Amino acid sequence: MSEYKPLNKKQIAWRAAQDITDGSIINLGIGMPTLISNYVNPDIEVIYHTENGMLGMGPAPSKGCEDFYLQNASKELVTIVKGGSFFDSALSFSIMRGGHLDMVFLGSFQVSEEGDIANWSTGDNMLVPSVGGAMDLVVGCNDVRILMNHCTKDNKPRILKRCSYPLTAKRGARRIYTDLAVIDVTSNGLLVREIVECLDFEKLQNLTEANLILDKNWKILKAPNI
Amino acid sequence: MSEYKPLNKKQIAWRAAQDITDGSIINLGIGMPTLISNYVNPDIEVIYHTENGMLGMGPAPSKGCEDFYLQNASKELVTIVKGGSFFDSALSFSIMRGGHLDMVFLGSFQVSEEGDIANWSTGDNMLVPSVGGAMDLVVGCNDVRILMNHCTKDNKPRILKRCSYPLTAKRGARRIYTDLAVIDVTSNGLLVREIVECLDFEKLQNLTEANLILDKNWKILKAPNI
Amino acid sequence: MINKCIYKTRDIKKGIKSGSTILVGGFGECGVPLELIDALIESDITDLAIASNNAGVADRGVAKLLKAGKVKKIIGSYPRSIDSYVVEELYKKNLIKLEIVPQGTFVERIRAAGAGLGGFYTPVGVGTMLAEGKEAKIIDGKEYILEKPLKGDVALIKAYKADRWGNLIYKKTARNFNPIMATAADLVIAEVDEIVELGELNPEEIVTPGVFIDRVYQCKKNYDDLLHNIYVSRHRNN
Amino acid sequence: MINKCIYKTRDIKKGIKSGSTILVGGFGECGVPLELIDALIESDITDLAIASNNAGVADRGVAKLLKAGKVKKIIGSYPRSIDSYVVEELYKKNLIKLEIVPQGTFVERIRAAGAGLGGFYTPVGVGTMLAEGKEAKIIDGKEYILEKPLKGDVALIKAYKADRWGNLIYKKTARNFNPIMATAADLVIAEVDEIVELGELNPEEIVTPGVFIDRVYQCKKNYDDLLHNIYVSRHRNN
Repeated sequence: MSEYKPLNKKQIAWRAAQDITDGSIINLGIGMPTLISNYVNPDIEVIYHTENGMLGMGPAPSKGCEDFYLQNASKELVTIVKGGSFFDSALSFSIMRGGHLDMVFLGSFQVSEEGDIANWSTGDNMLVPSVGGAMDLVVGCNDVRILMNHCTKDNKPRILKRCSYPLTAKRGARRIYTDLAVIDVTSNGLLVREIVECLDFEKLQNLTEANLILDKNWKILKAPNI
Repeated sequence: MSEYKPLNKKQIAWRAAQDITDGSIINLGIGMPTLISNYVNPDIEVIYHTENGMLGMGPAPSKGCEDFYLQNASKELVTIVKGGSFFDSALSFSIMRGGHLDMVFLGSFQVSEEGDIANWSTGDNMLVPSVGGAMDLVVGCNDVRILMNHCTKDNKPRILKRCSYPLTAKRGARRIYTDLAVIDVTSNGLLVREIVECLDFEKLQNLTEANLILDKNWKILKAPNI
Repeated sequence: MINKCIYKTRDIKKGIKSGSTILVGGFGECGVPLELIDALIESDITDLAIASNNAGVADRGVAKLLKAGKVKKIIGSYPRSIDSYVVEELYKKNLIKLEIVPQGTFVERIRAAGAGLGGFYTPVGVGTMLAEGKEAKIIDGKEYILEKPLKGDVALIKAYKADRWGNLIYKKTARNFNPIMATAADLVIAEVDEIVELGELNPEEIVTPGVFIDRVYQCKKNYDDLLHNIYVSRHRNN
Repeated sequence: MINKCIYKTRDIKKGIKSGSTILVGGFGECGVPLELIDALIESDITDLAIASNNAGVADRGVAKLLKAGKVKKIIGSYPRSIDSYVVEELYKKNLIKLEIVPQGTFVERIRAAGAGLGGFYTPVGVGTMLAEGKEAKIIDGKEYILEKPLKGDVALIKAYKADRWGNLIYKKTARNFNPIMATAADLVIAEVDEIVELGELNPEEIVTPGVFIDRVYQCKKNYDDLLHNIYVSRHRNN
């Protein structure tokens, strides 16, 4: 039996992008999620929200078209597409907290089997605490999806019975995309929908602290070479 | 001793207008207060707020310049002056409740000796109850001034120990302009600043249920013939 | 492709159920979605709770809906008007429930629903009969009452221009409650004077981003001229 | 006549006292009133509580104020940045207090202060360490925490254009917290790129009506070009 091959960050983002439907209004968190927009079906129309006050965020500007006044929540230069709009932070967070986003994709340190998310702090007291809009994003949206490696660099599980890091929100996550699997958070527990080729369920469970359930219609998790 | 002469509505409005200073941001309630703008010193700049969503409300439009889309809170056609702006009702009431108006002039049925205002309901159960922005206007502003006749049509006092009609707000009024007097609501009680000519303090007290105090520097209440 | 524009009048009522709470925009008669109201009247939807600052004038707007027997409850601040005989008759005959809310509280409750808040403390109404039955709280020495969010199943709003994403701008004092109601219902339908191409509305000037809007319907009747004439002749007679 | 424009840099600091709570606009480095901050640094005003979403980058903006030793406390959501060495050093040496608030709660608390509300219930933070010490309440079956208004003695904001009444419009994503902070302080000073004639700003497009603004100061330095160059070169190197 050959060795399984984890997805790289781009492939995880690609897989997440496949779940986005036409007309969706989406917020992409800092880190891996920002890669998602590169892989969305070009035939559909998706509206990106950035919490510093814009809907209709477009791709990074080409050389010569950069504008300091067009930034996203990661403080990167971006563009605005036709139909986009600017607004203040109160309205921007009303959009988030009020449930007006269709999908939110976030990175995370840890997720619990009940969908609790810990993505803003490792509890390191030497770091200046900074939460930003992480909690607002998770609380408002009914369809929060997490992108992260299945394990830490030293191979400790990130999908846990209970998060050990400070929580961002309880019961926030609906789906988790990792380098090894696609897992849904359901009322019955964590349901594994897809696993990378050559990785069996028992091995995946060994890499996961929380209990997993294998969906009877589970599939191979595939992504193009990117 | 000759008979005293009560002020008419225009004269009460004129007297109130004399207290408006340059640069004030003002809301004029329905009824007598709307007359005030006719008598404001033309050499000063005053900004009028209307709670349906405009600052910089101007006078009634001249013939041919009427615009259905330019209305005040009394649903009358108005104009907008240079520097005016439109906004939604949430911001409009934030302006009021948040204390951003300098002065509010309102009509009232009754005022109590502590400055309680009753100006939205006579308690008549056959009338459809309607409060509008009356409570918001009184609560937000530190300088609410009441314009009303000193007594009802059948000569009952309107300045009472306690209002008998449903309250708009407690301790709302700062100054009362009537057809007979100008009275300040102070922590010591109702201080009479001005009385119309030929009306003595005792007679004024007889027309008032609440206790009055005569200011030692009281003046004759005068207004031009209008 | 996103296209929120609907062109058929019969598509307005889709998904609206009897018994719904419906937010209806407008202050007095300015900024009221009259053609969306007509669509409700012509439907078999009934038993509605209408949240609207006013209750219509003469036979127009919300008054027309009341007269058609569609409304069981009005939530608003000022149902009375210079000619509000419809609501007055229903009220005297006890055929309608009224929930009277100070105007600023009314709009703030709607905003709270749209902003995902559970409620807020306001000083407005304290010590009055409109505070009866409401939780009171002293915060930093000042008395407040707790007000809860007011969410619509549906919001019917009026705007000036829209694009196919549902981005909206408004006209003068017809803005009023409309942008706030746009945020606070499961189904939000905007009646507009004009639909423009995507990109034609300046991103700095858009008041309601399309994210809040489900359907956009362009006016077909000429209610504006009718109202203009009524208001101008009243103005000239005063 | 109303004229809120001030022309002398020394007039910025008038009436600002040591120990004040100051709201400072901007998200990251976009929409920060850098010249107003400079005026504080050059003054003898100190011991400030600064409410600002971020805490400056490198030696710029709020970081410059921190470095000058003027700040005892930061209230915000994300003081860390790609180069926030100033706040990091102060934090490690325990020379500054930090109050960390979720970003939406931060702006909503400021809005509540400007809107005259006593507080609001939000679901954000429930079940997390940021809810510790805050009153919880179940409303309609859902858990919320009570958040109190955040009012400034002073607000320093950045806008694009102003007129002499203090009406303001903003530029793109530099709008962010500025219009909300404009409503929520006893003294509000706006730094703007350009002062225009009264009547030049379209009444439909004014974002902040002048009623909220006390002083308008037109930029004299060219911080914009500096920032543009920094951000463009970083962008091109990524």
